[in-house]
Parts: sequence; C-alpha cells; structure tokens
Amino acid sequence: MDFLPSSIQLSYLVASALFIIGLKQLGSPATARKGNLLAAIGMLIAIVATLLDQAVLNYEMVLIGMAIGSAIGAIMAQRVEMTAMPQMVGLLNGFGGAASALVAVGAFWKVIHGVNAIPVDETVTIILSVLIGGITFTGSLLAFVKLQGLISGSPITFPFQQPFNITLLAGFLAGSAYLIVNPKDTTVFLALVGISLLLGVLFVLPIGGADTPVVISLLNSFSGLAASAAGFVLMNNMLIISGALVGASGIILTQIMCKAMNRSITNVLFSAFGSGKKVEGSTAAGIEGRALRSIDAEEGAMMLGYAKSVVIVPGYGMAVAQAQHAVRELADQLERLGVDVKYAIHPVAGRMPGHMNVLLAEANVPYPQLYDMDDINPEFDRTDVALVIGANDVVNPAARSDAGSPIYGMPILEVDRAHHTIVIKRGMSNGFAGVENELFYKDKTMMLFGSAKEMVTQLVSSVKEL
Amino acid sequence: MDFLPSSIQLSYLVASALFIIGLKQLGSPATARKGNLLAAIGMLIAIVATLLDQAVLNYEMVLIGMAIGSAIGAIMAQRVEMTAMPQMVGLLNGFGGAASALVAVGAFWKVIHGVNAIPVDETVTIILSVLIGGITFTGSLLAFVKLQGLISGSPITFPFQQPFNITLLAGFLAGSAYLIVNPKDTTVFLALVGISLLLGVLFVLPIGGADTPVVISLLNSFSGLAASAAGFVLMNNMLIISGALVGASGIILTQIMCKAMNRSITNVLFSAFGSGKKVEGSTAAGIEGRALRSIDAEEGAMMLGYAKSVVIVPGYGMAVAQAQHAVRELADQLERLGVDVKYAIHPVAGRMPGHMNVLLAEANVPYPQLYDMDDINPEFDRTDVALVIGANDVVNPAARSDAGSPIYGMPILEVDRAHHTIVIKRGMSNGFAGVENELFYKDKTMMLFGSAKEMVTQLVSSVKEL
Amino acid sequence: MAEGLIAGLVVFVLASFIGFEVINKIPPTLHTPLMSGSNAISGIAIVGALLVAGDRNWSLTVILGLIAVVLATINVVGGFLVTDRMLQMFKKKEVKA
Amino acid sequence: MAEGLIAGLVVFVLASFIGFEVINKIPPTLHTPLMSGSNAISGIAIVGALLVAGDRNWSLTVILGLIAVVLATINVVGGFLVTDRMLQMFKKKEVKA
Ligand SMILES: NC(=O)c1ccc[n+]([C@@H]2O[C@H](COP(=O)([O-])OP(=O)(O)OC[C@H]3O[C@@H](n4cnc5c(N)ncnc54)[C@H](OP(=O)(O)O)[C@@H]3O)[C@@H](O)[C@H]2O)c1
Ligand SMILES: NC(=O)c1ccc[n+]([C@@H]2O[C@H](COP(=O)([O-])OP(=O)(O)OC[C@H]3O[C@@H](n4cnc5c(N)ncnc54)[C@H](OP(=O)(O)O)[C@@H]3O)[C@@H](O)[C@H]2O)c1
Repeated sequence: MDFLPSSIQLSYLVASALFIIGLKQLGSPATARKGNLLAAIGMLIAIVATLLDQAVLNYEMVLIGMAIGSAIGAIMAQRVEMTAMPQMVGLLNGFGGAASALVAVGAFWKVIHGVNAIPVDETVTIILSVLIGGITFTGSLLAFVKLQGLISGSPITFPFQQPFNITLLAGFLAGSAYLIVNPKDTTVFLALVGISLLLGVLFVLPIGGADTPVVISLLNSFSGLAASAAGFVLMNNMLIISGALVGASGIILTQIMCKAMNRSITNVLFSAFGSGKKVEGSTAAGIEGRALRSIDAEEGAMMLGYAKSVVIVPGYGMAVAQAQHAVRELADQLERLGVDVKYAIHPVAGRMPGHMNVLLAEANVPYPQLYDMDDINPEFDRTDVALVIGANDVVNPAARSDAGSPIYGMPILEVDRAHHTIVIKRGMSNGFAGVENELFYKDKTMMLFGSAKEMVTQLVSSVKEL
Repeated sequence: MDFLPSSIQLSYLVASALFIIGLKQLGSPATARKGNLLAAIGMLIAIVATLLDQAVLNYEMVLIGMAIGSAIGAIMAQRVEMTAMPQMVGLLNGFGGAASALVAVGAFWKVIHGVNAIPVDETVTIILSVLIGGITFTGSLLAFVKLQGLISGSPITFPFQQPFNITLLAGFLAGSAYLIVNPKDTTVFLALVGISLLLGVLFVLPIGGADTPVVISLLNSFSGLAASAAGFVLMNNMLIISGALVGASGIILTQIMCKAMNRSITNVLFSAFGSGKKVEGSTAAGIEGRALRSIDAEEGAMMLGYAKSVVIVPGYGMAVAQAQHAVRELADQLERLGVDVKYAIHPVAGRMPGHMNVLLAEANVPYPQLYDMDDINPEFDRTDVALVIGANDVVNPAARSDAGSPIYGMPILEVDRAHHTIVIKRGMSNGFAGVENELFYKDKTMMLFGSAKEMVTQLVSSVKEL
Repeated sequence: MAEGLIAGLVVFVLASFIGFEVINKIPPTLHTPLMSGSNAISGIAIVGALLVAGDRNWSLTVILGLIAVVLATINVVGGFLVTDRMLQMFKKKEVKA
Repeated sequence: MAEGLIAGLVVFVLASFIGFEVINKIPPTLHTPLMSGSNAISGIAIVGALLVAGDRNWSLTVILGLIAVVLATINVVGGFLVTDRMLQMFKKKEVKA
C-alpha cells in the first residue's frame, strides 16, 4: 500500500506513455505492428520495474509463474485460427479479469492479517475490484465456451431469472455494506467473491451466441476497469492508467458494434440481464411461395468473368468456411481477365468489428481494395455483379424498408442496386438476426448454394477455363 | 505546499474535465461557443473552489483584485478590433505569464522566510517557473508593442547579439546552480528574475513584425508551461493539467503555422535567437522592366459579373483595410447575378492561423463557402476569375518554381491557373516575406490598384449597375 | 516531495497527450478562437495567485500575489470574452447556412 | 489515503480521456487487432499480481498472487503475440500494394 520509489514510478510513466503511443500507432495499418511492439515493450518495462521493487522477494516462484504463463500464452497465440479470434480474445480476457480479482483477494488477505485498522476506501476498492474482476472472469469464460461451440450458443433462460439477478445484486450490495463496517469478516467476503463469479455467468447466459462478440468487447472494457480498480487498491498509477485505456477502448468498440447493429448499449445490457427473446420467426409475409433463381458455379463464373466490375461482399459464412484464400484467388483470376474487383466491408459483417478485414488481410488482399460501407454504397449502381459470400443480415433490404423487422434501421450494403447479385450460401437458413431476406427472391439475384469455400473454389476453376 | 482538501481536489478535477471537453467542442463551429462557455465555467469552478480553501483569508483584497482584473479584461475584450486579435492574444498572454512568474516569486519569498530547509526540487520548480513566466511576460509584451505598431515591426539586431544571448543563458544556469546550493540567496534570485525578463525581450527583438504571430503562439505555449511549472511549485493538479493543455495547443498551432510557411520551428527559434537576416531584395531577375495590366473597378466588375465562377482569395491586405464586409457584399451581388462564388483560405493568409476565417465570419460569410487550400486548388482550372484581395505571398508562384526564393516550397493557392486573375492591392510593395511576385506580371493578371475596402466597395456599386 | 513531483509529472504527461490529441483535431477555421481560448485557460495561473495572495498578514508575497491576481483575472476574463465574441460570429452563420 | 484516492481518480479520468480520443481515431479495418491489443494491455494486472505474489513467506496471498501471475502472463504474452500475428498480415500487404 506504500508509495513506490521514484525510479519505478518513472518507469511506469514511460511504460504508460508507450501504451498510449502504441495504441495511437495501432490506428494505421502502416504503423500498427510497430504500435503493438511498443505496447509490448511498455509492458516489459512495467514488469521489469515491478520486479526491481523491494516488495518482490520471491523471485524464483514469480519467474517460474511467468515462464509457465508465457509458454501457455505463446502456444495459444500460435495455434489459434484467425476465425477463432473472438473466443481467443474472450479467453485471454477472462484470464486478465481473474488475475485482477485474485490480486484484490490477495490484498484483502494481507490487510485482514495486518495490525492496522482497514480504511473504508480500501475496502471499497477491494470490493469493486473483486466484483469487476469476477464478472469479467466467469463472463468471458462462458462467452468463450459458447463461441467455441462447447455449449449451445442459443440464449439460456430460466424462470424468475430477472428477480433472481436483482436479488443477487441486492445481496452483493448488502454484503458490501456489511463488510465496510466489519472489514475483517472473511465469510462475507468470500460470499461476495462467489456472487461476483455467479453474476458473470448470469450476465452472459441469456445472450445468444451471435451477440457474444459485443459482450466480449464489453467484458474487455470491464477487464480494463478491473485492472484500474486493482490499481486503486495498490495505489499504482500504472494499473490505473492502462486500465482506463483499455476500459475506454472496450466501451468505444462496443458502441461501434451496437451502432452498426442499430441497437443501443442499454438494449444489449438489459436484454443480457433479462431473458433472451431474440429468436423471432420470419416477418416478411408472402415470401414463402416465391421462386428462387439458382445457378451453378459455371454460370456464376460466366457472369463474373464477363463483367466489367465486381464487388465482393463477404460475411460470416466466409469466415466459417475459411474461404478467404479462395476468394482472393477468385479476385486474382478476375483481375487477370480485366475485371475491376472491389471488396465491400460492412462494419459488423462477421462476428467481430473488423473481422472481415483480418481474414482478407490473412489472405493477402491489398487493403486499398477494401471499401467501407459509406464509400462503396454509391458504387453499386455502377456495379455489374455483386458477389455475396456468406453474408446475410448485412445485405438485407428489410433493414431499409420493413419497419417491423428487428434489423430495421441498420445501415446495410445495398447490393440490390447492382445489375446482378450472386449469393453464395449453403441453404435458406437465416443469418444472425434470424430474419428472412427478401434479397434472395429478387429477379436480379441468383443463388449459388453450397459451402463458401467449395463454391468459390469451383468458381475459380471455372473462371480459369473462360 | 500542503495537499488540498478532497472537495477542492474534486472540484479541480471537474474543472479540468470541463477544460478538456470545452477544447474538444472548440473543434467544430457548431459547438465552439458552447465549448468556450464550458471552459469558462470550468475556470469559475476552479476559482470558487480555491477561494474556499482555508489558505485564502484575505478575501476583501483578493475580491477587489479580481473585480479590477475583470473590469479591465471585459473592457479590453469589448474594445478590441477583430483585426487586432494577434496583439490582443499577445497582451493577455503576457499578463498570464507575469502572473505565473509572480506566483513563483511569491512562493520563493514565503519559503525563504519559513523555518524549514528548502528541498532541491522546490527550488528547481520555482526557478523554472520564474524563467518561463518571465520570458512569456516580456516576450509577449514586446510582441504586442510590435504588432500594435508602437515600435517598428522590423527585426532589431545589434552587434554580438548571439554571444550576448548565450552569455545570459549561461549566467542564468550558473545562478540557478548557485541558488540550488544556497536557496536563501535573494540577490541571486532577483538576478535570475532579471535575466528571465531580459531573455524574453531578446527572444522577440530580432523577430520581424510579421513573424510575431508565430512567436505569440509559441509564447502562448510557454504561458501554459509557466502555469504548469507554477503547479509543480504549489503541488496543484489544476495548474499542471490546464498548463499542459495550453502548452500542447500552443505548440501544435506553432507547428501548423511553421509548416504552412515551410519553415521549421527550430528555424523560427534560431533565427529568433540569431539576427534577423529576413528582409532580402527581390530575387526573380528580369521582372523590373515588365509590363503590368492595370484595370479600373468598372472593368473589374464586368469581368466578375459575367463570370460563371469566381474564387475570392483574401489576404493580409483585406484584414488591414477591414474590407471583409464589403467583400461579403460583393459576393452577395455576384450571387444575385448567378455567379458561383467561393472563398479560398490559405492556412497562413493574414497574420494568425484562421485569421481570414474569423474576419469573414464577422462579415457573415457562411462557412461552407470557405475552402481550404487542398480543396480549392484543383478547382482553379475551372475558375473564370480569381479575385485576390490584399494577398501576396500566399499566391506567389515563386514558391512553386523558384528554388532560390525564401518562400520556395511553401504550398500556395494556385490562382495563376484560373482563366483570369484580378489582384487588388495599393501598390507594388511586397508581402510579408519581402519577395517579388511574378503573378502580377502575367498576361492573365489584371491589377486593381487601391486600398482593399475602397476598391471592393467600388466593385460592388459597379456590379450593381450591370 | 519527490513523490509529489512524480505524481505531478504523471498528470502533466497525461494532460499533454490529451492536449495534443484534442487540439490536433481542430480545423483551421477555428484556430484563432482556439488560440485565444487556450490563452484564457492559461489564465488558470489565477488559482496559484489566489493561494499565494490569500494570507491575512501583509508581506511581499501577498502583494505579489495580488498583482498576480489582477493580471491573471484580466487574462481569464478578457480571453474568454474575446473568444466568445469571435465565436458568436461563427454561430450566427450556422443558423443562416 | 483519501488523498491517494483522489490522485488516482485524476489519473484515471485523464487516462480515460486519452483512451477515448486515441481509440476513436482507429479505423474499422483495425478493430479486431485493436481489441486483442488492448486486451493484452489489460494484462497489466500482472504488475499487481507481482506485487502481491512477491512475499518470501508463503501465505494465501502469495499463492493467489502466483496464480494471478500465471493467468496475467498468459493474457499478456498471448495477447501481444496474437495481435502481432494478425498485424503481420496487414504488414505484408502494405509492401505489395
Ligand atoms: N461484426 C461484429 O462485430 C458483430 C458482432 C455481433 C453481432 N454481429 C451480427 O452478425 C451479423 C453479421 O452479418 P453477416 O451478414 O456477416 O452474417 P449473418 O447475417 O450471420 O449471415 C451469415 C450467413 O452465412 C451463411 N453461411 C454460414 N456458413 C456458411 C458456409 N460455410 N458457407 C456459406 N455460407 C455460410 C449462413 O446461411 P446458410 O446457413 O444458409 O449457409 C448465413 O445466412 C449481423 O447481424 C451483425 O449484427 C456482428
Ligand atoms: N497567418 C499566419 O498565421 C501567419 C503568421 C506569421 C506570418 N505569416 C505570413 O504572412 C504572410 C501572409 O500572406 P498574405 O498573402 O496574406 O499577405 P502578405 O503576403 O503579407 O501580403 C499582403 C499584401 O496586401 C497588400 N495590402 C496591404 N494593405 C492593403 C490595403 N489596405 N489594401 C489592399 N492591399 C493591401 C500589400 O501590398 P500593398 O502594400 O502594395 O498594398 C501586401 O502585398 C505569409 O507570408 C505568411 O507566411 C502568416
């Protein structure tokens, strides 16, 4: 709880500055990698400075712990698939939250065995740290488990969920009040820890698998706040600053996702604490009987190969099928034939902000070829073929026209304005939002049924033969 | 030197946040006024919180002082002409710097009469505060005097100026070292104060009147740093934060001005500390004998009235002549005739960043009609008449073509690309940079000699008669 | 004391980052008001002046403090008012445009 | 102590402002790396863990601290490496484009 010596404090300041500069540089593709490196260097400085603190005596154990952690972290980072990024972030996030919570619990143990009276604000910060850290921990783990498909991704609800949650929260508040008066009561403290962990589970339980990325981003913000709270417990600026940075970043990303889905944060938060009434039946009446135009890869290749301009619209399906490399190849082949190829990236295509960008970057697509929604929408009028690969909600015209649709108001990629639209998907099942898509029934739309990777690969070979 | 009670600290935090939010809102014309108000409220909170501090006992005197200051400030703010903004900011800035320096001197007096030993870092911060505050004070006052025309604006140099400055600085450093060892030596302290004040004068003396705005911006940054330094002396976060904000803002504005003039900050700084070798003769040889085409207002009005598109390029001359209202009227008349009128704003037109914007705003020109250099330059090819009003350097093609010119490399408004160019100025004297302007001798250029206000007013009445 | 210095340094560095980020976004149109507005903020030295001038017992410190109070108040009041005067002009336009 | 709390609060507020300013400028292309990068930074909890785990004498605090060290290290190392892996892809492109 004591102040740290100046040199360590100064190192912390340098480390914090490196974090800030690193985040700034993450803002441009050209400098992003250097930015990440700078942030990592900042972390190293912070760790080394801390190890030089005289409070750290137990070197061997600490270093062994770090070695184990590094090994696990490195292996995880190497093994993970690019498509599994959301759950990876979720899992790491959970670890961070757990660490913050454990720090607070450890600090609690230290103070209750100390001789001094425990000041109120210290108890408060410890409780806060346990709460945020605990929720982050179990919430993130559950989100990971859901996204990884270890349990069903559909929202899980049970009777009286809302009242139960409220009771738990009230219990937490009551326990906190009690603990502030009697700071040394271990039982109550442990109960608070338990409630925090439970709250994390209950927070994520009712959220559908597809909504989980938003929650992960929010929990990322929480993990930052947890670190800040731990910083208040230990009176450590390093923790406070970095925590605040992460907290802000998580909140902004959450906002961006919510905005792009045309839902408010409170809506996400409340539907999280409430019951999942997400999955609704189709609304657009009269679609059922309508005819689809289905084509095969050869026909598709003809259309694409003889077009002047093609806009590729990737979505979640491309990510699932890992079709990005095939897509890149298709674009190459088309360009060889003189076709002008662009990619249209919807801000919430896929399941994470920037999801498509990462995948396409993995497949070596030059990023000047990627166009934001606002830039590409005016182009569709002049586009010969829009090729939709495993996207659904982000191209659903109901968002523009059907005021009753759950996605009404969400800005979309207006592929229905192109002269022709080819849609690759496996069947007629709905996208994340669970609504029918009238686009598939339009005259200008051709369906190319099959898994994205297979279909695109077939397109490639057919285009090669043109 | 003691810590302040929590409630005051919290008020300071709120005030700092208001400053930040205020500055953010200053970033858009729609919210700028509210932003300024927020910042003012922040200041009020900071002042009230400080008055509630138990250290302030001498209420009557303090309040009287504030009343006097408010009255003077309010009158100055009301009376000042919009064209006199640079010197107004300079003067106010000087007062701020003086206040910071006085605070440091006062604090010094308090500590040397205290009983405790004076810690080294306190002496250092006091010295720093005196240095920055002193330079800001006299430097800003001198800049004011120059800009106001109370003394000649041309750079003032004397023999051995450089060695003299260096000696002074060395003396200051030596004195500081001595004072750190013997913190109670009043004579040395006063000598340091004197040197600081002298340095401010010497800093600004060799700078030409037209370069002064850059220096004012830099001194503005200094005054922020002075406040920060005073904050370190008093251990006061409020001062540190606001000082840092102002420091950053001043430095950025200085950079922007330097960049737009294609000079480096160090160049400005060094030529400031060196001798003013600014005023050079004309370089573009062979101009002398060439013919000018001079027209009168009626001919000008014909050209303007029958043009399809006119781009108005205002410069320092418009500011001096206070011609902005007439210019606005001219634009109105032209628009009445169906002419498309735009304004091209060079980043360093006039004598302050954003100078033209303020003047044209005063004359009610809608700001969507104002175009930045980068946006308007591609338009000149399609422009029938470019009307240059009292601008010179910012339209000088030598910046593009003549590698020997002092303004070579400075980005300019490319009026010579327009089908015709009309230039309003009083005679053939050069602009701020002191170089000849070949533009005036081009075939497509017509000169309309006279003071900007008169000439534009004549243009208005002639256009009315079309 | 060295502690306080470092705490101050942390605050200073963070505030500078904010300054750079915020100011860098401000468009040229508003640079003159920005200059005078931030100049007004630099009048925050008034807080220091108040603390120094507040003593009941007359001393050189108090006198210097009082002068500082007057000067800083001019800076603050003049700065904010003149900025407002400038911005008022921008405001009017907005309604029209 | 309340002093420290407020000092901490000041730092927290300032850092939050910086976070908002900096992050808001980051284009959508880089949002996924940003998410994992900032997640790695949140592993800074490791500093707290080290301080808590460092005691020579075994106690519950030390054990909890050590677990925290392991978890936080995974977060840090995994986070930075995976971010780098992602960004490497962006990098390559740049050379090509
Ligand atoms: N990006 C984010 O940050 C984020 C975060 C949270 C939520 N969301 C939400 O996620 C949705 C994203 O929209 P989206 O258009 O990208 O995806 P989507 O609406 O979820 O639709 C994906 C489509 O891909 C098809 N598909 C699945 N696997 C496939 C495979 N292997 N091959 C080919 N097709 C396959 C599916 O149809 P079939 O089963 O018939 O093939 C499905 O209709 C939005 O509603 C958004 O709000 C996004
Ligand atoms: N904006 C800033 O932040 C800033 C700061 C520092 C320096 N500067 C420098 O200032 C210069 C600004 O360029 P500029 O083109 O705006 O101005 P300029 O180059 O200084 O030229 C102004 C011209 O206006 C004419 N003029 C003066 N009074 C007039 C009147 N009453 N009526 C009509 N014309 C009049 C003058 O010629 P006559 O005498 O023949 O009429 C002079 O040639 C640049 O060199 C820039 O680097 C700008």
